[in-house]
Amino acid sequence: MWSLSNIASGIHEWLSKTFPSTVVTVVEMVIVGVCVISLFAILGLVLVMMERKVSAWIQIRLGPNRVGPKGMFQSMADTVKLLVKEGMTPTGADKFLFNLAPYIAIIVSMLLMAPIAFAKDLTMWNLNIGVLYVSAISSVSVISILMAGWASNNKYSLLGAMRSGAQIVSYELSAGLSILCIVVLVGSLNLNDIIASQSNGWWIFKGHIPVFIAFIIFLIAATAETNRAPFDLAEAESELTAGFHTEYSGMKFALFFLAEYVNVFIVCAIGATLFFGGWMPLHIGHWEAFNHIMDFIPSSLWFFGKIFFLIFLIMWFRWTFPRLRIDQLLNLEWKYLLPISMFNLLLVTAMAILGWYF
Amino acid sequence: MGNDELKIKLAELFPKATFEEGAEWIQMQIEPSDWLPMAQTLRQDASLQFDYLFCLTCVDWKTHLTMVYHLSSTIFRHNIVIKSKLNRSKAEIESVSSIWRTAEFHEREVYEMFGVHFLHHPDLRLLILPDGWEGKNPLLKDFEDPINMIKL
Amino acid sequence: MVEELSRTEEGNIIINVGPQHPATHGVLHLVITLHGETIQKVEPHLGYIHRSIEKMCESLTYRQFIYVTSRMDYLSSHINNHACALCVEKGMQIEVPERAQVIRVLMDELTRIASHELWWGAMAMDLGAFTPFFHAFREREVINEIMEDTCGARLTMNYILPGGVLEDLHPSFQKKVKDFIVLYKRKIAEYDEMVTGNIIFQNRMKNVGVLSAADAISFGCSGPTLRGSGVSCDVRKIYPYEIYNKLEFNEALETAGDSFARYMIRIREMNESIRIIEQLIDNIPEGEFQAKTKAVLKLPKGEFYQRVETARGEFGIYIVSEGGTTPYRIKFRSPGFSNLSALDHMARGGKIGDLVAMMGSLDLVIPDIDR
Amino acid sequence: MFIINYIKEIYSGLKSLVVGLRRTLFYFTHHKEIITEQYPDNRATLNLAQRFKGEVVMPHDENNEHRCTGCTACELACPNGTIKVITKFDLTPEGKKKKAIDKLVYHLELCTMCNLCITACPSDAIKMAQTFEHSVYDRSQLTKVLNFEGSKIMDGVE
Repeated sequence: MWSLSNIASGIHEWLSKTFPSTVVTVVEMVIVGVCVISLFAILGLVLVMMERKVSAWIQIRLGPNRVGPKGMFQSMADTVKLLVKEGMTPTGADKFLFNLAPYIAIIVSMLLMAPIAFAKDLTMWNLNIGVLYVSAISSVSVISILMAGWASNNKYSLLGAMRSGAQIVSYELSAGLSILCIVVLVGSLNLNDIIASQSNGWWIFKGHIPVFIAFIIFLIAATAETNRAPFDLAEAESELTAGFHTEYSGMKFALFFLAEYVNVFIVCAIGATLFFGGWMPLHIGHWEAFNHIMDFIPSSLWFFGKIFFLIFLIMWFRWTFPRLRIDQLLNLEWKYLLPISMFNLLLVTAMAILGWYF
Repeated sequence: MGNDELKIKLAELFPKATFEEGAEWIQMQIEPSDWLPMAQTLRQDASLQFDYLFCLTCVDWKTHLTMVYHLSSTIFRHNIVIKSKLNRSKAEIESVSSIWRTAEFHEREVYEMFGVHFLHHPDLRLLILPDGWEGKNPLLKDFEDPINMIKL
Repeated sequence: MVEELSRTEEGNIIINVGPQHPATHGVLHLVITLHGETIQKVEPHLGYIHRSIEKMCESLTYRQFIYVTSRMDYLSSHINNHACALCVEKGMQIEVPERAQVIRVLMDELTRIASHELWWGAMAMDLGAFTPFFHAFREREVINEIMEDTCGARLTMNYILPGGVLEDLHPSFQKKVKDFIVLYKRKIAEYDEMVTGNIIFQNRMKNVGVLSAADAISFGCSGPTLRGSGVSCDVRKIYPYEIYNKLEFNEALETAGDSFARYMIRIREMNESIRIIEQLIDNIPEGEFQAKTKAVLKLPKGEFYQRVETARGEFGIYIVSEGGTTPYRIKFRSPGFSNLSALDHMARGGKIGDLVAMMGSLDLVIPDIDR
Repeated sequence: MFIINYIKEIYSGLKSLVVGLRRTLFYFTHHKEIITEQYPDNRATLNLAQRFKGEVVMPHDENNEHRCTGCTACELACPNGTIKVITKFDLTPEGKKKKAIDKLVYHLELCTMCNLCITACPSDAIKMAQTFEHSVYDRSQLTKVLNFEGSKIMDGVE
């Protein structure tokens, strides 16, 4: 059957036959790099468009509808605008850090792409500690925000960066704990193993209420970690004008913007992998016929469908809720999410030991 | 308290004040030097309780300035108008911002618009006019600004 | 601000909020002193949109100066105009026909609803929820269309003359207002769903910017700000003008004195305005819509004060007349100016996010403050 | 007791959030509620209110005649000096001198659409038009002469 893994192995075989092994590795790396970068670009365009349409429909507007059919090329036009804009560095700013920060943001989100299984047998890096890797790398993103806020020499930026630091560090805890729930159930940190364990049903269905609670907590923590409303205190438009990226313009701003959307994509990909079975089609117990039909839908479609559903949830939150205050944000984490997720982890552990899941 | 009763009461309390006739509310004319103790009495007297200073302004009569205070009571709902003539060349009056805190802003506005100096005001600076404003106070009748003012 | 000035000795930092800032809804400039995120001091700097309307009015006749006042509190421009017309009528003792009075009150209440709708959307937007802003504009648009039909303009209506109103009601007025009432009652429930009941919103608003009754009175606050602290101060009730003493409506009162109390007052005020409109819309008396006035209006020598209840609070106009065709001196007592003076007192000890919620709940309109 | 309150708090909080989410989902799925007007495209179907105050115009009939006598009532009524009436003296057929307008200059950029000139006009010579697309590239283009070239006063208007 035609599949992505066949294409990949075909290319690999052809390359190994014609070139020495070093060249093969280099060429393959270049191919992967190009693929990731083009995925980035496409994701940026699609997600910006999606955000604009979702917000427009919720706000009883039409949204972009002028550039191209139904406004499909609006985000292209925006990209061109951002590219030709002057990238300014304010006087008094720490020039090196100021220019470095957006690249760190984008590099972090690129690194996060590595262990994700996009389709059946399509992983850039089949890492046996995939979950640990993701939660470790994602906390690096706070450095870029702190760097941007500090280097801008702007008090709004600094405040935004400080808020973001406190926020990301604390929400990592509950995100980690809710991820642990699944790890406990599966017994592996490898994302591919986690997906394989869901071949007879997704964890969100198999795991009863505790996994559902873990999913809700993961969703909240993921929203907070990506600095999306209602947790967008680092940007907080009505309070800090634009928070840590107040002074950024042009392409450097675009990189932050892109990094935000790619981060959203990645946390949703992780969420889909952990709770919704990654690329695994919807399988229900022993209904062989039903499961067989579901298998006909390509695995990458399943995966992207789940991701975009989760992204829609996060966008839906953004356009419905007001923003929290900084102390309430920390209260929510330390007084509500953390105790609940710890207790929940206990429940899940008990469940895993006793085998009370399908 | 009706206007008449109020007037009797006020005349009793402030024998030096003179009353003007023919207006909707009682209008009391006082000396600027009497103003601060009088304001305290107006605010604190149990049957007066003028706790709401809703309008504080100044009128330039070319020969003199008149401070106008509109006071009202949120308990008894009676209103009075206090007026005080100020010397145009040396306009000074005690600040009442310690009694009615809203006066702080209103007095700053009058200070920059009319040049009235409020003694013992906590923070008498320009509020509306740009920092470093030089020249006459804009709401005085002899203020001229040939650039920005359009005469029709 | 120069680097040396931006840092105080205690390690506090000074931040300029405004004159261009998303939360100030105009050109308000606040210099706030922060300790970490906690506000130590708020110092308003005004004057960015000061046009000296008071001075301008001294050279305009009593018919002309009314139109300048629309530009102060542009969201309740009709009520401002109303105050001016009332003051001139009081001075000249013009008897306004009953139909004109009813029309004016109807328009006042519609303006009040429109103003509160905009405030509601802006309030939610200040707190980070963008959607309500657009939803509020949907209802406000209906009112604007009603205004456009009758007055010929949407924001600065210029509909009032001393002695009555400019034109009679448009034939479609009654039907459109009734349609609006039906629409409004359906949509107000959605407002509660989206914003009022929301736990995040309530936490952001409750116990934020608490103003005790004594402080609120001392700061000369008025309107929803004073009523939120539990002091009855509705000019329509206490010093009734036009036909308000014949109407049945409640004065919205809350006792908490925080931002949420002020929010609830405005929401309830909208409902009361709808009640007033419902009472009047079927009972508009027939007759003249304008009293006969002289071609040249001359106020007798003296001083006249008139106050009305705008959407933001008590708006007062003080005219000193020398008997001529133009006023000798005019003073506008704008509600926003006094309400703003309480901001420093309220904001101390709060967070930056609280400042935004407080400014939203004060419903500041900057041209009204600067005049 | 503490635990029960804690759970109740979480439940009521989540419920309020879900209520809000349901409302926004309703609007997300019901595109009939969209109220956007695509302005420059809907020019043909645009309905302006009859009384909309867009600019002051002077109606002329088919003989290029208007009703303005040049009495300057509008000029006096205007709060911002928007209207300037420039008069001249015409010779009537009887040989008398008669005052008439040479130009009625209207500064649209100063106008606040207060309608006072219209109410002041004794002969209904001017009225408000419903046009509203007034933007031009040069401020001087906003200064208009309301009476047409070579127009006369209508017979019978005093």
